[in-house]
Amino acid sequence: MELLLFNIFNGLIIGIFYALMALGLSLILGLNGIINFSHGGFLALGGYIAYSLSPVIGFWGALIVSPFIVGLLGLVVERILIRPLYSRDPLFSLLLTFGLAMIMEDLIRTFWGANGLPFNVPAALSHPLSQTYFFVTGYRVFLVVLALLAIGSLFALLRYTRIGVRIRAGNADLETVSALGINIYRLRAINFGVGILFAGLAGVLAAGRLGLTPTMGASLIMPSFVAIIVGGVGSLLGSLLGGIIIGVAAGIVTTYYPAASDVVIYVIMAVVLVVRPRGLLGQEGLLE
Amino acid sequence: MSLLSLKNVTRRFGSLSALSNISMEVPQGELRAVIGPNGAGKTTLFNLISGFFPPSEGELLFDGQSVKGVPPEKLVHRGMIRTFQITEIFLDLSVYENLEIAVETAHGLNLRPWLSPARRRQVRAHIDELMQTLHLEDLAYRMAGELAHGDQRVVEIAIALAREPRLLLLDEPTAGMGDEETDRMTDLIRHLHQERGITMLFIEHDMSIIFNVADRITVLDNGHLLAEGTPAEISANADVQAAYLGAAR
Amino acid sequence: MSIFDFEDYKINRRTLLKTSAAVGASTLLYPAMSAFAKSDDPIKIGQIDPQTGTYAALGGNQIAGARLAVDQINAKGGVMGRPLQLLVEDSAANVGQSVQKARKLVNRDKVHFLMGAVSSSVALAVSQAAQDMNTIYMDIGGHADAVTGDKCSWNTFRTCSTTWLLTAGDFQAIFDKYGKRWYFITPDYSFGHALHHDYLTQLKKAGGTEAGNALAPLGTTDFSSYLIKAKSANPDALIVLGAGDDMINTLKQATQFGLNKSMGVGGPMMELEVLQSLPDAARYGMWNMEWYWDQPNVPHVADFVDAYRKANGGKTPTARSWFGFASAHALALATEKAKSLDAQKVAKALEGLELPPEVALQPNKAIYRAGDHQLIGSEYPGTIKSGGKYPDLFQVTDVVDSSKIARSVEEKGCRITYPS
Amino acid sequence: MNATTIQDKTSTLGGSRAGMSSVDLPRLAAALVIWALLLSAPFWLPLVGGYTVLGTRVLIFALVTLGLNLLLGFTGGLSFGHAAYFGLGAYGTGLMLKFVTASTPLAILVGVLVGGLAATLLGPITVRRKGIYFAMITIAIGQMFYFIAVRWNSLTGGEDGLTGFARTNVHFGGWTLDLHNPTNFYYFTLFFFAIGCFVVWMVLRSPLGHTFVAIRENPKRLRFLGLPIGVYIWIAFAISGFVAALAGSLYALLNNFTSPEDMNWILSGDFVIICVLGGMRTFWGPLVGSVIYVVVQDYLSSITVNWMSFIGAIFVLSVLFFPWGLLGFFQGRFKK
Repeated sequence: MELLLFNIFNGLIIGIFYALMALGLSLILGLNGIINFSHGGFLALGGYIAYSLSPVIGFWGALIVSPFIVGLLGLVVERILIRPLYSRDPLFSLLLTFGLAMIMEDLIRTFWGANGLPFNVPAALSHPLSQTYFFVTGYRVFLVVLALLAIGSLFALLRYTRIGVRIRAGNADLETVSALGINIYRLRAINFGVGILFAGLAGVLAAGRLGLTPTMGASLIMPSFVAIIVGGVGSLLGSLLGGIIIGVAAGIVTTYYPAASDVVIYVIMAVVLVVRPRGLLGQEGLLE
Repeated sequence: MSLLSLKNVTRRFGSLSALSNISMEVPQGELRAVIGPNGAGKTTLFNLISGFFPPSEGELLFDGQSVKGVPPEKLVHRGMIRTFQITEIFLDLSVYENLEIAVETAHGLNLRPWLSPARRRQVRAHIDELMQTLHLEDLAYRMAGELAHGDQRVVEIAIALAREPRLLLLDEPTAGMGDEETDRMTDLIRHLHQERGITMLFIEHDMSIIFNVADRITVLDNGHLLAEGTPAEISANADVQAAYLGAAR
Repeated sequence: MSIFDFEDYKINRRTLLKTSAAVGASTLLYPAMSAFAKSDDPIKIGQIDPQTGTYAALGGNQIAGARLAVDQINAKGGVMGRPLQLLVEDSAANVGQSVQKARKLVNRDKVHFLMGAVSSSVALAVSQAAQDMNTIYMDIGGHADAVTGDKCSWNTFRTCSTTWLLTAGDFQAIFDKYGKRWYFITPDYSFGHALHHDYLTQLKKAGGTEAGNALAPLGTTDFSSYLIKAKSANPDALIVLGAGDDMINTLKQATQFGLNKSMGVGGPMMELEVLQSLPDAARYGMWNMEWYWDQPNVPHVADFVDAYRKANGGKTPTARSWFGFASAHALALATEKAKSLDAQKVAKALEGLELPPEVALQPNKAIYRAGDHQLIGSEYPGTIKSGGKYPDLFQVTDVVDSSKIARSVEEKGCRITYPS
Repeated sequence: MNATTIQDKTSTLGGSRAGMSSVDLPRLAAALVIWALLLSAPFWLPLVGGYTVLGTRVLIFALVTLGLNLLLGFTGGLSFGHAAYFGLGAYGTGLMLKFVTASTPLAILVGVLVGGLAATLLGPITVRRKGIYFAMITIAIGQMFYFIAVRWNSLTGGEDGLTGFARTNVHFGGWTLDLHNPTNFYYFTLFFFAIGCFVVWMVLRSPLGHTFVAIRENPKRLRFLGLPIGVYIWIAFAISGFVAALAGSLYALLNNFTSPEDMNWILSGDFVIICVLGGMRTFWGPLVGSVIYVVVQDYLSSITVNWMSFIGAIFVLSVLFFPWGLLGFFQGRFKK
């Protein structure tokens, strides 16, 4: 019983991370039409900036400020590097962000050092909440709640605000949206920024859980791709669902057969692709 | 026997009927034009015939066999081929290369990683023959994307002809062309019809071409078959004048 | 406080860049340089260590240690009257790249010796490549027994400990202090398996039992499911066999679950680099180190620490720094002793070579054993100082003389044969 | 112009962006120069600061990207997972040599079959989707193999990589080729590179190759000529998989070692950028790209710890300023 509960809880936490990453990636994939390989780099940057800020403005300050700094950086990158590529073959944005990811990892190593860094979370969060379920630590509960809040507000933003509705509309049919006289470039820039903001948030949360290394983003990006494929390209809800499914699956497999914990998510993906090529909630023909 | 026949064909999209109860017969060797005001259902009819979607009701026969629900790439193998309103050719390749692909596909050679010299000569002869027929020799090594619009349409027809189709569907072959190009296209269509005896079905807006070359004309209006007959019959048909010309004004 | 906290890294990086630029220039000019008189020709050591990737911090310290040694040697007139030159290549901890770099260093740059490695896989692969090229290879920091065990070869020597030495270093201390039921968290690759096997052998001999063994894939970030199992097994001691990031993540999560309150925690290999990356709350337990900077009663250690700090922006030398330092010195000493650069002659000179006190920097003798080419020196079991401040994070409780705990050459299965 | 002139010119569809004829002296001359340079490389490489093994490495990377380019540049299939088939070739060869046979040619054959068949079997799953989706699926499938290699310790050696095998000499009747000699191994690799070039060259000038290019240019048109597009992308995928596996097999022999890194998506990215650097739509692009990439990486990683930034910058700048690669750039110049 304890083990089962643990697996679900643990899988949820892993899945939440994948989902946070996958949502940002999915937003960018949908409206900007690019696979953002540098997402992991932005994630790491979010963590490192929070690390450097927290002595000044504390954990809570850093938690709020760092994702926005990263999001702004995302805007700059979008403006300078990504924008010229919109009308081009997707190959090019893929390669560009791939190179960007390498540069970011290297810069992080140069500025903050190759050695891993500890990122302390407030003492109030770092203890188990219960003696029996000692794995339910304050930080883990906090992490799940915060991530769910963030995801919830993203969905609210997309549903109820004007910009959100436009992003969703653009996701479905960019040509029509641009025919309506909406400034596509601005829409895409904002969208990119929001996606990166989520990467930054995931970075701060990941830093509190696992600490900081220059390569920390790289290990999260691939499962996020899988989450998107499983959930279905073009569906944000699908990305969320995909992330949680593969997270829970990985969590359970880790307990019973650790050696397969990485492979299992790819097996799930392969099965989904064979049975339902467009993913669980994906639409036919998008981005092809 | 009719090469193409539609029997009481209806096509609905949701609650909207795009085509209602259409029946038509296109005999072997005929040059048939389909006309009608905008929104009459011409393109829907074309898409339906060429297999984009099946009819909701009714029967679709090609060469006496039902082709209801047969996808476009299979229809091609039975001898039905179409062109598009927006030209679909290989823009970054030369005209010669465009035809090369078409001919090789027509001969079913696509899977061959090599060709015998004899086969190579055969392919080349076929390409040359197509170029002569369509007067494309001078453009052979020009990029298709650099050609004038009219020439691109000729290339598209050449690609379609390479398969030696039994039924050729032309979707507005002269759309967007100047007078001179239009005349050339008209000559080409007539030539293909008379010299080669290819059965053709084409959508057209330009009445002068239609009345110039078509054997028979089918008139659609609002998804219904309004009239069918020789050019003379159609031009004398009061219904057509009322509906069609009325709508055009 | 600045936003970018690069106090540690700034100077180190600048020196690195400077030296690497010099190396770059020298490789460009190499054809011209060979025209100089023989006596001016530098003796070259090619060092292959990770400067990027997971092991970058460890590799960087091995390089810094070697640099210091080379500077010292050159300041005293070099080797056989010729300057000593260090050519550093980044292995990125990628074995394929390491082998390629080894061939590049020997074939193009004409280095006389190769050294380096953090991971055992790199060490084994470079050892084999070096043997192909008839070149001496000094494994600085790859620990697998096999390097000086069943895969030993005439051209390969090693400065860091074997897995057996690591476990034997603090086995007794952990056993005495925590108790006899042990639970292992083992990284699922050869290094982890070896450590587990070695501890288990000693544990069974001493009458202890294994409460469980969780195999965690290398590079695991979330250890919670393994820790859960450990908790429910309720052992006397939780033994963490991982290295680097694996160790950091295990300890951090064990702390979050409060495991250290109900059981003892320890392991065979603690490194200053790892301690530095741990948050305060996760610094605890009994561990073994292979060398430690704070040895007040041993001569020359303080001098070395000072010199190292001066050259590296105040950073304190770690065991990795000392490995690099000792390795470069050993190659120089052996060359001097052999009075030749012939690989076989230098290898013979290295066999049984005892490091002088200013290089050994430990209370016991440090000798490259002739039978298997393994350096036999000391192990430093101890405890982590809770609430300690960098670099004062570890309390050495005992310095174990490795010659007393080492397995014999025969037990290790090494037979060295020289090509004729 | 009459029919005879047309017959004089053979089609070289896809052979270049310009689509010019192939009885083309500059191109023939370029090919001759390239082969002369490759054949004499062991002699001139040391003079310019290189070394033979570097040349071998260039050839291996050129071989895998030559195959990949058939899919990427000529068919328009954006595969970001070819390192998997490269790595499978390497493991197949390594495992054969370690456990089964001492015969290098047999080990190569098995490596090629393992990697090539894996690509062939997985092709149908990947070609169901196109564009970005295709890219994502190929990456993910590639990573699946990477993790299998990492985790299947008992067979692959896991993270430590596969050691304990070495290339053996090749015997032809009474004559023995000593592969221990790096120069001999260079020519051994060049031989396979030549085979790869011949295969790709032949395919490109055949109807099959023409079909590939047509898919890149206008899949819709081709579909309405009655072709099942997926089957042809699959074929391109499979061919490029076999070529990648051959290259991987040679790579294992070069290093006498293979590790999961040889399957990682980072390496797949390197392959793609090599194609782009040299010129995706050109035959010799992969070779040119490999020369640039391998040499620059080799050189940079020796002189600066920040080599990753420079490589990353190459990615970014080439995408922004030389999307058609070096050869594409120059051919574009000549065309104008």
